[in-house]
Amino acid sequence: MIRDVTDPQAIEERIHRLRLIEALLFASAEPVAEAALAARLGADADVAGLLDELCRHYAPRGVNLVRTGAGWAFRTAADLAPHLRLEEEVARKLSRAAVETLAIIAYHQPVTRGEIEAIRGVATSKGTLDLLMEQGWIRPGKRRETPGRPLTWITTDHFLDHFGLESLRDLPGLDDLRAAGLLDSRPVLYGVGALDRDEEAAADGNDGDGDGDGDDGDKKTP
Amino acid sequence: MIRDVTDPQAIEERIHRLRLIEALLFASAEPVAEAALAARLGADADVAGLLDELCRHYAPRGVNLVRTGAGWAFRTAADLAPHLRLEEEVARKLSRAAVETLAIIAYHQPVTRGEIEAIRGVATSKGTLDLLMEQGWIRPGKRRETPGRPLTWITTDHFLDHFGLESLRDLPGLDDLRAAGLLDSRPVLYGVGALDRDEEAAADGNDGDGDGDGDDGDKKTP
Amino acid sequence: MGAGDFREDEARTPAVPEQLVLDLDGFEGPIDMLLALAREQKVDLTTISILALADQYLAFVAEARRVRLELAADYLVMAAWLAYLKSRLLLPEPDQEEPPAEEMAAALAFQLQRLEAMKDAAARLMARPRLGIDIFARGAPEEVDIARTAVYRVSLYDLLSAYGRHKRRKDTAVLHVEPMRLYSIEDAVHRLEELLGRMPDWTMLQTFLPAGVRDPLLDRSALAAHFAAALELVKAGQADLHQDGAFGPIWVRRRAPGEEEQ
Repeated sequence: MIRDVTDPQAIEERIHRLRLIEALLFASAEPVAEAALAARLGADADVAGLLDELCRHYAPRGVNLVRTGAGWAFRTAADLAPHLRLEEEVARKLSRAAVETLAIIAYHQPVTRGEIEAIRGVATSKGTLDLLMEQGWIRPGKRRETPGRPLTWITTDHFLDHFGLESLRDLPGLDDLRAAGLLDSRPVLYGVGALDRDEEAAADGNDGDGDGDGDDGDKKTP
Repeated sequence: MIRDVTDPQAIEERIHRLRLIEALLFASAEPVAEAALAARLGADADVAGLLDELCRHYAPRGVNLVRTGAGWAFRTAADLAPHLRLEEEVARKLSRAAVETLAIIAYHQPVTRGEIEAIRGVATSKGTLDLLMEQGWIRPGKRRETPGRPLTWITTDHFLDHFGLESLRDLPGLDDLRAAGLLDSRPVLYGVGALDRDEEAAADGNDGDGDGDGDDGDKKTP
Repeated sequence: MGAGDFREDEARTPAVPEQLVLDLDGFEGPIDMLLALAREQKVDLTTISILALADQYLAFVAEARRVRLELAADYLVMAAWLAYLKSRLLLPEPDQEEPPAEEMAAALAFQLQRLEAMKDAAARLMARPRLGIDIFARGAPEEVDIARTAVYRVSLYDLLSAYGRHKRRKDTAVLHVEPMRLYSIEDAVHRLEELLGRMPDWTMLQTFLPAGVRDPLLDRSALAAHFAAALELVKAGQADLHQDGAFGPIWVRRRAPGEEEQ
C-alpha cells in the first residue's frame, strides 16, 4: 500500500497522516466526512487510500473503521456487542449495626438472633443478617435445642479469609482488646434503650456515621 | 507474546480477549479499572499480559493505550496535540492561586488547608478549592488526627488522567523535591495562622461525618 | 511617583524595582513578594542573603507608604517581622526565649525555597499535555453495560473496634442511665380535673398544658399525657372533646352531670 517506498520522507509523511486520521476519528463525537479529513490533511493527501489502509488494519480487531452516512468513524466490532459489559465493584461501607452484629456472631457463635438482640440490646433488622450472609461472612449453624428450635449463626471460612485470620482462636481476646485500647471506657453519655434504637436506625440509613469512637447517641436525643 | 503457539484454540481465545479488551476500552470515555477487565475476562486470563501487548501495538499509532491511576484508557497521542486543536479554543485559564494550590495538593497530599496556606504564605480564597474540586482534580481525604481534626485534600484519579500521569509517583520532579526536603508542609514561621485555620474549619460544623477511618471521601466526589 | 524622589531613596537603600510597586496587585501575599524580590537578586535561593532581602522588602514598604499606596495588613506584619529579624541579625543578643536569628533566617529561606519549588512544579504540571486540550478521549463513547456490585470494605480493625465499642457500652450502660423526665398521665388527669372545674366553656386543650416547660421532650410528653387524660375524662363521662378537622385544635369542656355526650 505504501507507495514511494524508496522515499523515506514520503513514508514518514504517510505515517503521520495515518496517525492523524486515527486520532481525529477517535476524538470526534460525530463521524467525520472525507472532505473534512482532506481539508485537515492537505490537498495532496490521498485520503481515500489512507482510509482504505486503516480500514484493513482495523478489520480483524476489536475496533473497526466504518463508513457511516457521509462520514467515517471508529466503532467497536459488531460481533463483540453482546460481550460489551463490565462488572464494576462499588466499595461500600458496612453500617455500624452490621459490623457490630458480625463482631458479636464472631465472638459468641453459635448464637441465635434472639441472643444477638439480647447482647446488643436492640432489635436486629432482617436486612443485617441477610447482608452478612450475602457477603459470605456468616451462615446458619445448627438449631438450638430449646423451645422454638431457633437457628444459630456462625462465621464462615470466608470470614476468616477476609479478615486474615487463620482460625477463630486468632480473634483477639478481651484482654488483647483492652491492651490495644479498644476497650477503654471514655467519658460518654448513654441514654436508655430508646436512644440505641435511634442510633441503629441512623447508622443503617447513613453509613457515613462510622464515627469509630463510640456513641453519638447524645446528639440525637429527642 | 502469544504462548501456546501450537494450540490453535488457545491462540483464538487470546485473540478474542485482545479484541474484547480493545473494544471495552475503546467504547468507554473514562478509564476502566484493570480489576473490572479481569473480572470480565475470567480468572484464567492474563490481563496484564494482554494489556501490555495492546499497549505495544498502539504505541506507534495515533491513538495510544495508557494507564492512569487504577485504570486504562485510549487517548490520542500527545505528539499530535498541535494538529488536533480543532479551534483555538481558549482553555479556561486557571488563576495562579489555583495552579499553585493544585501543585501543593498534588505534591504534599494529604495536606490540610492550613498547610497549603503555610506554604503559600497567604490565605486561600474561598473559590480556589471549590474550583479545583469542580474540575474533578481534588477531593477531601481523611481528617488529620490533630486538634480540630482538619480535613485533608488529595488528588483524584481524574487528576492523573487529565495530566497524563500513570500514578502520583510520576509527578514531575517529585524525587528531587523530596530529596531536597522541600515536601515538608509544616508551617515555618509565617503560616497565616495555619493551625488556627484548620481548627476553625473543623469547628465550622461542616464536619457532619466525623469519620476518622477514612474512605468516606469518595462520597464527596463530584 | 517622581523619579527624583525615588533616586533619593535609592542612594540609601538597595534598589526597589519600580515594577514591583506598580504590580502590587499581582502578588499573592508577602511571602510571594519576598520570593519575587529574592529572584531579583539572581542568586540561588540556598545562598540568598536574608539580610539584603529584608532591606529590600523594608525599602519597598517604606516607599509604598511614602506614596500612600494601600498596603494590606499582612505586608505590614511581615515588614515588622523582618525589621525585628534584621535587628537580631545585626545585634546578636543572648536571648534564651527566642530561637537564634540565624535559625529564623534559615526558616524564611526554606519557606521561600519551598514556595519556589511549588511554583516550578505547578508550571511543569501545567506544561504537560492535558486531557481535553492536548490529548483527547474517545469522542463518541459507546454503551457498555456496567453491572455494579457492592463490595463492603470492613477491616479486622473495624470488626474489633465494633466489638470493643459494644463491650464498652455494655460495661458502662448501667452507670449512665439517665432518668427520663416525662409527664405522667396520672398527673395530667389530676390537673385537667382541677382546671376543667374552672372553665365553663369549650377551651383549647393546648391551653391546659403547663407553662414554662423548657425541655422539648417533657413538653411533648405533657401534650400526649393531657390528650390521653382528656380521653380518660371523656370515658369517665366528665368531659366532652371536639375537633373541627384533622390536625385542628382539640377543644375540651366539662360535661355537666347528667348531660348527654355530644
